[in-house]
Amino acid sequence: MSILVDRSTRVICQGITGGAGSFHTDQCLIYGTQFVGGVTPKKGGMMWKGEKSGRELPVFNTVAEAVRVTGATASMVFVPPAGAADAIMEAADAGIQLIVAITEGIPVLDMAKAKRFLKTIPGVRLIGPNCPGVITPGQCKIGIMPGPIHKPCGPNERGVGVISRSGTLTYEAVFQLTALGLPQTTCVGIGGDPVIGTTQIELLELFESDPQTEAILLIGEIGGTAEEQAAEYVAKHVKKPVAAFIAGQTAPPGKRMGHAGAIISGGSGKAEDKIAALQKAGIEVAPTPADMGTAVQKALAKKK
Amino acid sequence: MSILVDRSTRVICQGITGGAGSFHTDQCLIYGTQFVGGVTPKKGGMMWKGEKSGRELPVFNTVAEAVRVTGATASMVFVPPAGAADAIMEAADAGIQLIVAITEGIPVLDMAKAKRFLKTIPGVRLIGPNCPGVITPGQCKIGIMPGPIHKPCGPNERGVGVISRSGTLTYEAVFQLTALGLPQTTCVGIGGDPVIGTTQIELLELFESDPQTEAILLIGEIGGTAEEQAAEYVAKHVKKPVAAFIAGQTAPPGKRMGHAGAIISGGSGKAEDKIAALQKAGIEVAPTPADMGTAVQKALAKKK
Amino acid sequence: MKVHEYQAKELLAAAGANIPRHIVCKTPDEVAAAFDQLANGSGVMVKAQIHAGGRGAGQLVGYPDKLGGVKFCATRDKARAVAEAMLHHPLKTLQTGPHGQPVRTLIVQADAEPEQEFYVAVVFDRSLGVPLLMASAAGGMDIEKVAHESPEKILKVPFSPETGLLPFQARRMAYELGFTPDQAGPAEKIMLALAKVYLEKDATLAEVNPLAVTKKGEVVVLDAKFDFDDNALFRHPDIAALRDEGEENPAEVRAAKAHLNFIQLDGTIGCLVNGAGLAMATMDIINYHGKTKGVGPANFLDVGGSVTPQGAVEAFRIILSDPKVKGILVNVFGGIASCATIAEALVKAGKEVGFRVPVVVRLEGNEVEKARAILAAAATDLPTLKSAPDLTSAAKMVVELSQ
Amino acid sequence: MKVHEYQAKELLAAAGANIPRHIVCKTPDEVAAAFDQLANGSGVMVKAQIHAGGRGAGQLVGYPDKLGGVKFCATRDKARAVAEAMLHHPLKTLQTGPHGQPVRTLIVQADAEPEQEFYVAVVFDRSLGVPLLMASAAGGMDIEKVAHESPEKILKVPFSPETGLLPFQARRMAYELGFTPDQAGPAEKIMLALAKVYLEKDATLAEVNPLAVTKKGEVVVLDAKFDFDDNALFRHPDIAALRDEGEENPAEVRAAKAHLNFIQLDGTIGCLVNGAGLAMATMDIINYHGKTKGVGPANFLDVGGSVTPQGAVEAFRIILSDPKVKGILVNVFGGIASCATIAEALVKAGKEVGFRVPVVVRLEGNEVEKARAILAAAATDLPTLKSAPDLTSAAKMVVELSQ
Repeated sequence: MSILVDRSTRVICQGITGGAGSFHTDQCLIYGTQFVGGVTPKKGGMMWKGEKSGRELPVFNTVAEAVRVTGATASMVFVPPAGAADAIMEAADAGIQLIVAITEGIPVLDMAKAKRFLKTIPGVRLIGPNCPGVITPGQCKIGIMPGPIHKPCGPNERGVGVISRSGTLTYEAVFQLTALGLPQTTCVGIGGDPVIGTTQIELLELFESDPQTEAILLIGEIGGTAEEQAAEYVAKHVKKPVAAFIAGQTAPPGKRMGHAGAIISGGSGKAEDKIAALQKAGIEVAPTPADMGTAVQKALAKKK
Repeated sequence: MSILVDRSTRVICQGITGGAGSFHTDQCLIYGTQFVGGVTPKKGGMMWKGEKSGRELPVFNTVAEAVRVTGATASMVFVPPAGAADAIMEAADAGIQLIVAITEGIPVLDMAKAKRFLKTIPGVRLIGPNCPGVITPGQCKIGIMPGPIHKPCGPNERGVGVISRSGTLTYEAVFQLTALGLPQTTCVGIGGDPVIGTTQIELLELFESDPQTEAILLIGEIGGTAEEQAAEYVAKHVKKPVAAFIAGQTAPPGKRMGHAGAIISGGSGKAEDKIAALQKAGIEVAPTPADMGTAVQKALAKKK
Repeated sequence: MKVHEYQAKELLAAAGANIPRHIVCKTPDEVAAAFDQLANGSGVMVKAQIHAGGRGAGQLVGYPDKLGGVKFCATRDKARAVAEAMLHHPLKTLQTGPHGQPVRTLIVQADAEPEQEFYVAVVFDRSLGVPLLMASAAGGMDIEKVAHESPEKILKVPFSPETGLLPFQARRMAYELGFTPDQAGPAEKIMLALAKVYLEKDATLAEVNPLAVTKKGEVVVLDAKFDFDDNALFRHPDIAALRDEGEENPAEVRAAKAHLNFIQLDGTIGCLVNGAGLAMATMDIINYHGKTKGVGPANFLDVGGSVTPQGAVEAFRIILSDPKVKGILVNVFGGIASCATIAEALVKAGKEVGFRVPVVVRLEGNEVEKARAILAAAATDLPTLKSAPDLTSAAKMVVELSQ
Repeated sequence: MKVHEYQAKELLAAAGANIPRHIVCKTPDEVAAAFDQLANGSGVMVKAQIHAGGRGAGQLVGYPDKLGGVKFCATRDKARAVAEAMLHHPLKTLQTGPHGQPVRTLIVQADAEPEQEFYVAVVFDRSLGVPLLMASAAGGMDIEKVAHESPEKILKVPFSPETGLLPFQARRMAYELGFTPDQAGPAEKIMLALAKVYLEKDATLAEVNPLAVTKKGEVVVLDAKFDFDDNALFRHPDIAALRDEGEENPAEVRAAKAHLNFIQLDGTIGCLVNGAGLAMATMDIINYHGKTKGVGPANFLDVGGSVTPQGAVEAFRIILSDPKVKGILVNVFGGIASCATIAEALVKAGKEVGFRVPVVVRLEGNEVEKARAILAAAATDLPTLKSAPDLTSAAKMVVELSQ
């Protein structure tokens, strides 16, 4: 078991003929993801070919056509920022159920409107934007994360679910988990923007009810109050062991730390408040980024 | 019993200091409606005085303040067209449950947006705009209809519920009913605009479940397909006798007949289609406007 | 409120749509000069600007040859001659009535001969409560016919009035209509422009028909039509300024100025009614009792909530300015106002205007007895004024008296 | 992206808000001339235009008397003298750092002495996912302090990004803030303008503080502040043109041009990291192991997804341009790219830039062994370059070596 994606997930790439879209579709195919097509307006009808995998995929002008022809249910969005929110809405409108938006740099108000549009369509879920994507190790990778650092769960093995606002920090965490022999069920990069499709709480809920997930690692950062809300949710609804790390303890207020959402403003969004809330909820908080794996071990040990 | 309003309804008038708002608030007070205040921005703090009734009411700058102070649950809107949609949204946002918008001439797109805004607020109902209002004879009149032509139901008496897109045509119908000795439970002018708050179907549902309502009179006109939809609803869900009249049998296509919504366009909205649909649903359709009262009598006779 | 083709096209062009170049002309000389600018070695279209549709298939009234309101002219002289003809003969189309409509404005348009024609429109969907983009690859034809005979050929996309038509909605529509990748971009721009003008200027209908792919491969608005929400003109002075009263019925223009809701019809019985619904119903009852005798309503007239002497005077004058009118039915339901006041207004108006035809009055409501007495008392001064006891007798009486 | 007070006010004025008259000046002479135009028998405010807040309570560095960035001047000579002082001494405020910020632009503003001060702002509410109008009758003060000490004094109205702030929402806010009926109209206009500019120009913060009722009873924007979404500047060339790079940190400006995410901090350890989250975490681990020794991060630097030789060269140059820097920690997680490629890039950059301080490199991921070999092989050429086996030892090592 896993959440969101598995080996049966049928995926298209929106923006497949662009540099990054093409490269990562190729990488995902090599990892074993079941990609079934791509979308680039005005390039419908051509065949895309992966440089390394050598695999070919049909390109469509619209997501609606891609869905009709391929039966895709998931989309990886690499459309450049100016058109990305539109592409996300297009996917939702065409019946795509899981939209994974990798694009960084989408204007906040575009995403605010796109998210409100998505709320009018039942059953659709957006991951990201500005995120590395989603991976169920050994089964399906939709995104830009390095596949080999992940450790799939064995047939009767349980694993760690990872939820993170950051890209490389997630790889760091997964690397540590794998080094400690802890496999992962699903790792979800939720994105570093102020408006994201799926929040920590929604994923905590999914991981809590996924029988294969044994523990959850939550990687947060400064900005907003999502971690405080997640901590409250954990205290009330999550029985599984949870570990966490918050990046940005030394970040100054009023400055955006790379991610559009990573900013302490108006006195809210501080790392110390987040860490206090997480600890109050009984979550094992790693003191440094080098301790994320061991924090999961400690959380597992405590609950046993 | 009645629908929408009764003697306990607490009403304010938005636009109470304007000519029509002031005149009709006074008329409603004389009829016995429980008006508790009025709203006119920039005139908050003054007292309004009815010219004929001599009654005084406090004026507020905002609906929110009026609701807080007076506990009003209904509003009669006389705000001029340019600000009417805004006034309707303000009332809904302030917790008013029943908004009766008399104003004629509100731009269609303003109302489309206002109606969508109202959908986000649970429990609020809009009647109109461009309508004579709502009356439960003998108890509560919110609108511009002449009170004395109505006949209240006696203590154990049942009556006719009236639903109409037109003003004077409703008075004509009520006059006929009263002349025939048929009292009315509630008469609702739903308005002659393309976008109205409450549709025929919603009122058919309310009248069908109101024990005091014995029969329903539906007065429609050309434009749109609301009557066709109402006919379908009656066939499926309404057990009470229903009579109807459709105005505009001789109206040419492509011309707006006074009401913004009364236009045959793109081949739809014709009176003959509406009459056919109503008859197909077993509804007694009056051949001329002079036969509306007798059509109700026939419908009552048929069902007995 | 309707506007001319060239005005509609200019609004669309300002919103990003591609339109063929055109020059607006009032005289044959201007047309000849415009030919020089736009012919480009081939020729130009000369198009009569009237509000009625069906111009291409129409005919200039009194002109000996077959000539409608749209003509390709390969030479400067031909263009001048065609302009001369159009400006001097009313243009009759399916929508103008038998006498046609005088043509006072022409456009000379650069040649844009269509290879393919599409239909695109934005209308308001009353059931959904939102605007709807409608489109069909069967353009250039009568869209109501397409809608009736093969509704599956019409694609529909409702969109939010708050966000407008979204780019992906236009894109999807373009590909579903069968535009090639090269054509899709400009087609999307036309659809987005149409929705933008519709929303920003409060249109009730925005139509491009045909949206053409020309023989040269360009995607253009070949003809366009807008109808604007009269109730929203107060906030669009730019649109209100496009009004061309010369295209409207003079009696209707006059009535609008007196705040009367008036529409001219073909029958012989004038109506004066308070309330739009009752006014329609009054037309209906005249027709009901008159149709076997060939008698029907001459107009729709809603005088509004109350009847004043000035309003009644103007209303009677407008009704009586129609020579077809052989009788008038006044049907007023006196609600809050007293019927007596209304009766007085009618008598006063009658004395001022003079009733050349029978006027049957049906009053009902508040203080109706007093009103009837007033009307009876006026019998000497206004011999054609009759009072009726109820609506049915009133309708029968006016039909009778008009014959 | 921030803009100056006068730019923010002009955007608001264009959207319908009432602002006091002002003239933008670059020299004392221009200020004197502006005095003549605006003093109107009383006097003018001279206001230094820098991006940092707290100008009124600030102090001109090196100026003998107490003088901040905002001064009322009753005479022409006084205005000229104040301008002279402001243009020649950096202005230090709570937000500028100890050396202050040079003042290159002033505004001369017509007198608008406030009787009452309000706070109004539009911010994005991340929990609700929509913009929020925040307002308080406790204006002119530090709003964060108000929010902390008496949150009930701050009124909040979320509004839809599709429709914008609705007129009734502004009206209700105006009355709830206690504006009188006379003042409510202009106050509503200011709030509607604020929300309009926020939405139409993709602001992330739009603030009027104070919104003042002047002694003369006028309702005006007395000071305003905007921050715009950098990601949306591509569609707002008018806003992008307002950028004043002179107000920004030169190293940060330089980094932005090289597509590096760089923020200067107070510590002594430079960081070069791939990924924003890992970059923050790297700062944190330096602080964790260094804080007892007074060692902390000198910067935040995210070089983005991959490390190229050119990117690394520019990154090292920027880090080393800060004289405080006593050591550098390179922390790169090689995901899809090979660590070997990254190591080669670092060595190449090192040779080009020259490392005047210890540079500790922690590489992890794909082909890390090969990378370590490359770094080891470069030891002779780059003696200050050290390879660390893991992140913790890297952090400890760089703290150690920097002392």
